Amino acid sequence: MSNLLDLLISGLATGAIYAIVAVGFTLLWQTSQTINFAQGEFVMLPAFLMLAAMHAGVPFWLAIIIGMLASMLLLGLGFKLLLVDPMLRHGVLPLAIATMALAIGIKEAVKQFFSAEASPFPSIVPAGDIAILGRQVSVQSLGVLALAIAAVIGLTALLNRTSIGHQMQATAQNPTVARIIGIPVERMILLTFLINAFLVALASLLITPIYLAKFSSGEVLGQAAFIAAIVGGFNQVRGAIAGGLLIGVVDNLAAAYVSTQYRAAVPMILLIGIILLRPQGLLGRAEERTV
Amino acid sequence: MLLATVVAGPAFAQGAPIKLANVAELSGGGATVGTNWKNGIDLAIEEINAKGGVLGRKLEVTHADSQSNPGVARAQVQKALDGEPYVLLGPGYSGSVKVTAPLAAEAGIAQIMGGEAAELTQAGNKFLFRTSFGQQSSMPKVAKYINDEVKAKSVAIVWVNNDFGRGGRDVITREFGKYGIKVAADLSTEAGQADFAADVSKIKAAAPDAVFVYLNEEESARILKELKRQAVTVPLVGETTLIGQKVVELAGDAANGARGHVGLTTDAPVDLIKAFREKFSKKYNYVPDHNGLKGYLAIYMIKATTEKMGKVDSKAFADNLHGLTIKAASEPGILMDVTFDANGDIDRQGFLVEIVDGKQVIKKVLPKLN
Amino acid sequence: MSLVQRYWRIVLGIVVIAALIVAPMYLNRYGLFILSQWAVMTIAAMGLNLTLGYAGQVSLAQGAFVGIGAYAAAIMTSNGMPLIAALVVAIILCFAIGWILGYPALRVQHHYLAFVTLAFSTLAFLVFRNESWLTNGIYGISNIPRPSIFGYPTNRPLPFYYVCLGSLGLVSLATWWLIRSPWGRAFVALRENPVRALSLGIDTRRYTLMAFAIGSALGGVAGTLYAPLTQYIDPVPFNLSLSLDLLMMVIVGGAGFFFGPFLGAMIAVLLPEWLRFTQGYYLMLYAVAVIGLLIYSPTGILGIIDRYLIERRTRAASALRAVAKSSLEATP
Amino acid sequence: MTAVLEISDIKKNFGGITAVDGVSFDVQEGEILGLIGPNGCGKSTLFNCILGQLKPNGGEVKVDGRVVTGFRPSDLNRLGVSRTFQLLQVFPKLSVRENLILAGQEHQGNMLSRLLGPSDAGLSKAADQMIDFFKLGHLAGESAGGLSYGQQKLLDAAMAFMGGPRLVLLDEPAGGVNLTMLGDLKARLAEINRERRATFVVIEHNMEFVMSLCSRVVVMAEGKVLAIGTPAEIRANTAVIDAYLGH
Repeated sequence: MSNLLDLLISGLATGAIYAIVAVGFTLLWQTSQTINFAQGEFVMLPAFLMLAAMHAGVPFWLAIIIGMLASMLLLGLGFKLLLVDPMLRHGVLPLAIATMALAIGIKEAVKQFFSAEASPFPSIVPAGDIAILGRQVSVQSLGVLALAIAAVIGLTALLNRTSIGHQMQATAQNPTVARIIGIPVERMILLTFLINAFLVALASLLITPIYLAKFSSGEVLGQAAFIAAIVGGFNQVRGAIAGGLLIGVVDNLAAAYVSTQYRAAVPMILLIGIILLRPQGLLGRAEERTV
Repeated sequence: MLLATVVAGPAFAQGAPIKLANVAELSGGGATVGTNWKNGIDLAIEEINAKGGVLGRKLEVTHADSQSNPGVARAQVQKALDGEPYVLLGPGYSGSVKVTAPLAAEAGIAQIMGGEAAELTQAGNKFLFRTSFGQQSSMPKVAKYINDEVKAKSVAIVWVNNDFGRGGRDVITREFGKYGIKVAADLSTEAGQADFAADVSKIKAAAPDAVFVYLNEEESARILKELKRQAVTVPLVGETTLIGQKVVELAGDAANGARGHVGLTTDAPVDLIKAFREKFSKKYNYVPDHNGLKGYLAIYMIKATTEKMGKVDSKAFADNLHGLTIKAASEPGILMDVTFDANGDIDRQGFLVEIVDGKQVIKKVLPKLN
Repeated sequence: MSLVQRYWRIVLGIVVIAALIVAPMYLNRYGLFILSQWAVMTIAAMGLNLTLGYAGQVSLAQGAFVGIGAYAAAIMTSNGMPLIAALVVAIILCFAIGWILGYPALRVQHHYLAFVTLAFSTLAFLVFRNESWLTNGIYGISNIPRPSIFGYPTNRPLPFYYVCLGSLGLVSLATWWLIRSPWGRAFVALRENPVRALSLGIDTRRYTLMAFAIGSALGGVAGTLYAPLTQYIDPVPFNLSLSLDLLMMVIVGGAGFFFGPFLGAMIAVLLPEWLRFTQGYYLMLYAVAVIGLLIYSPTGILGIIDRYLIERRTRAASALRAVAKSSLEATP
Repeated sequence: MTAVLEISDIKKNFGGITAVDGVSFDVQEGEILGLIGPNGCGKSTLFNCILGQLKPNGGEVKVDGRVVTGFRPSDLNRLGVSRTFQLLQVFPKLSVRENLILAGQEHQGNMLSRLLGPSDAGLSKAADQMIDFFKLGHLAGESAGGLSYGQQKLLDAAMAFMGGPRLVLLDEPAGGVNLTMLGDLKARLAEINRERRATFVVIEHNMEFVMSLCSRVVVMAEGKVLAIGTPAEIRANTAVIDAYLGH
């Protein structure tokens, strides 16, 4: 029993990491039907931007700000203007393929211009453990979990309580109508890209001390987050959080009670089951299909 | 067509550079391994050329990326061999070595590689050479250490499920059998795995006398932290990837008490190795791992063998390297005395190391066999 | 299509085929290996093009089928069985698994379907890696023999290249036949408008499953050639990234165009090789090239040509109309 | 005369909304039956229920006396029931001829013969005849997507006739078609009806079209049948005038 508790706590901590990356997937999908296969790399990159700033002699806090801004410029504005805008009207697939190529490009660029080595990354959360229910839990993991929860609360508040949020929702649900009633659709879509870029930079800041700054660390992360987003429902922010936490826990339970060799299989089987039984995901809405 | 490569003219004219070809994992899963290997090679070549080269001729190397994929490795080795290099360097992944070794042997060109799987040098290939201990020689030392020094009767094995981890796990399981040591838990993990809670709780449940950890450096650091968190106090034994300086750096306190055998380490208490480490860090801005050393040594193996022959002769190279002993006193670049046997396996000093207060402490030096 | 245009097409076709047969005699072993790889990947991409490009069913599992074919070939030929037997087994196996994998397509569409096939892809990789008794696990299978064709051994690079090229030729002919047959028309109907197709008596359910099964079987065919080509296989090359690569080939070449996979595989296999002279930058440049191409033409390379042809035809048609109009006006 | 189509007490709900509420009528062989009613009265939903695109919540559909409720559209089509859609549904990337061959191919042979047999499934001649019949001759090789709206509408109708159906359900065939073409379309439908003894059910808003083409008319309102009768009777029916024509 105590064992199970350990697994649950640890799984939630890892799941929070997936969740925070998965949120961005759902945001981009909702507003612009973009499946971003480079999302993992999007999380990997800001840490390197911050490291680069620090190498240039800038203090850590300033490096964080520079990294965040650069990330919003590159992964938000640049990504949207240069890649998404020209391709959006040609359907989901070519854009998805382009993001795959983008993932390769980002990985290679970091490897080439920075290093193939894993670099340690300073943590803004103290590195120690604290005891919860008699378990040692790392403060870093708690920080990630807290951020994930804060992100979903913040986003929900933004979407439901503010006028900008309502405009964003309208844009997500029906851009044509939204445009007709005078919502600046383009600006709303841009805003989601900026929010995604901000989130990945924040995630990068929290996750990199655990995962290390390495050009390839986005691969595992991106795929896990992708699956989390699907399991939770591709079109709901809180679904992505639930999916992430669930995948983290299921992965741990699978390794403990099924087989370590097949631990990656259990989330996949879960995924297939959920899609066949509930294609809209655990918390997702059914998407409208036109005949 | 662009596919056609220009076949080199008279390959080894006096004074012309000696051509080497390196095929390594420069992208994909093995990029860290391959990049270290490549940097080691470049550093050694730079040094040698600065001192006038080998037999008065400069060394020149081409690097090709295998993308950590055996199929691509095969194509790139084929391309390298079509260019008729003096010696072929790499690859580092054992699978890629397996697919390329027959090609180099067929071409009669020696291949100095980074793979550590036991079987590579046991297939009777007369052109294949290691730069480090194969698992068939390092694992018995670890098993002996666990039996003699740690005196464990049951051991949990944690390994990363790729050819490196699987290979080590298979050899040591056999060795444990010889000593009558029980495998209490046999846990496969994934490369890039972040969460080891389930694995550690399984270790705890198995209550072994010791844990053998055979993972990559980053995952080693993560599992050490988790072992500490779940208060596992039995001895943690491993190889270079558990007790290297990098792991200590990443795992902090949690690395204390980890111990084991190290064949080749940039932390070895050998002056030449310390000097190498300094040069490497200065040139590339990071501390190399053992793959950097392996690449560096490969070039000095070529230098020593060629100077012994007194000529640049690709066909005779492999014969001359077999049975050769290279002394660090006469060739400082080789860092430690080393002997190559008829299979291309390596014989060298090894170290038993323990992490104490975040520092590697050499407990014992295992002598060279002959 | 005008007669002249058709004439030029035939000439171009003959030149390309002749080049593929003759030029390799002057290539070195590396060039032959790369070209063989291109032929093998083209076969796999043709299968995916059938499933995705013609029938409109997204699959992220084509790499897994290449893996199944490769393992069938490696295991059977290592045990002394002929490659042709492995080919038959691979086709049947991939066809059956593809058929089963098609069932979710009857329930879910588009990206959800892609997710199911993605999960399958990961599961297949785990089976390749973990079931060591069958696949030798992570160690892989080495020394895979190359076949003898009518008693003629194909161990050397050139003869084996002709095995790959010949297989590509046969697969191309069969695929050409298939897409020109009523089946091909039904596949297109399935992609463009399944509801209307159903109302025209087209059993969309059966055709969907067939599209999956046949496309997957071609993946298996590619696999049975891949194993003797590299002569060593392990699970890693057949992970999700191969499926994504194949998808990229289909889209970049032009999904739903017969020659799309040929060009797509050329980009994916040959372009990185051409860019290798840039050393560490080659994959970066490759990524940029793919992104640039897709931005310029999201319908792939053949999409550019298609667009050009349509434009020209529209221009010609409007010119024709203008002529007709003026001649009408000229008549008193 | 025998009934080709008999529907009895068809019901269809969407959530809490009842779209079709117990509709019954039958269609006699060789008849052209008009189905009219205000927008949203359930005409198209009824079509979809008859043709298996939707599963009715209750009731029965019979074709030639055989119960076919819940049959899949493709099976029904091969039994000789064909349809067109309210919105254009041709295959834009296929040529006009290919569209027609596609529409007929599943009525020939079996899966194997369709794979190994000739590319046109032996239908080129039939397709060309259909093309000529609908006066699309000069467009046979053009891709359907390049045709004008009216031409596509003709093609859409032509496709419904390729399999030699006994019963054709046409959903607003005249919508958006210009006058000249409308005349054409009407003449073609009447001719097919006369010469091939094909039976039609036509949903249409164009009253002139319905009244001049149909022998009988069913009027629907709010999911129910309001009236059935000849065009003259319908014109005179006060309930219909109130519910529909009056507005």
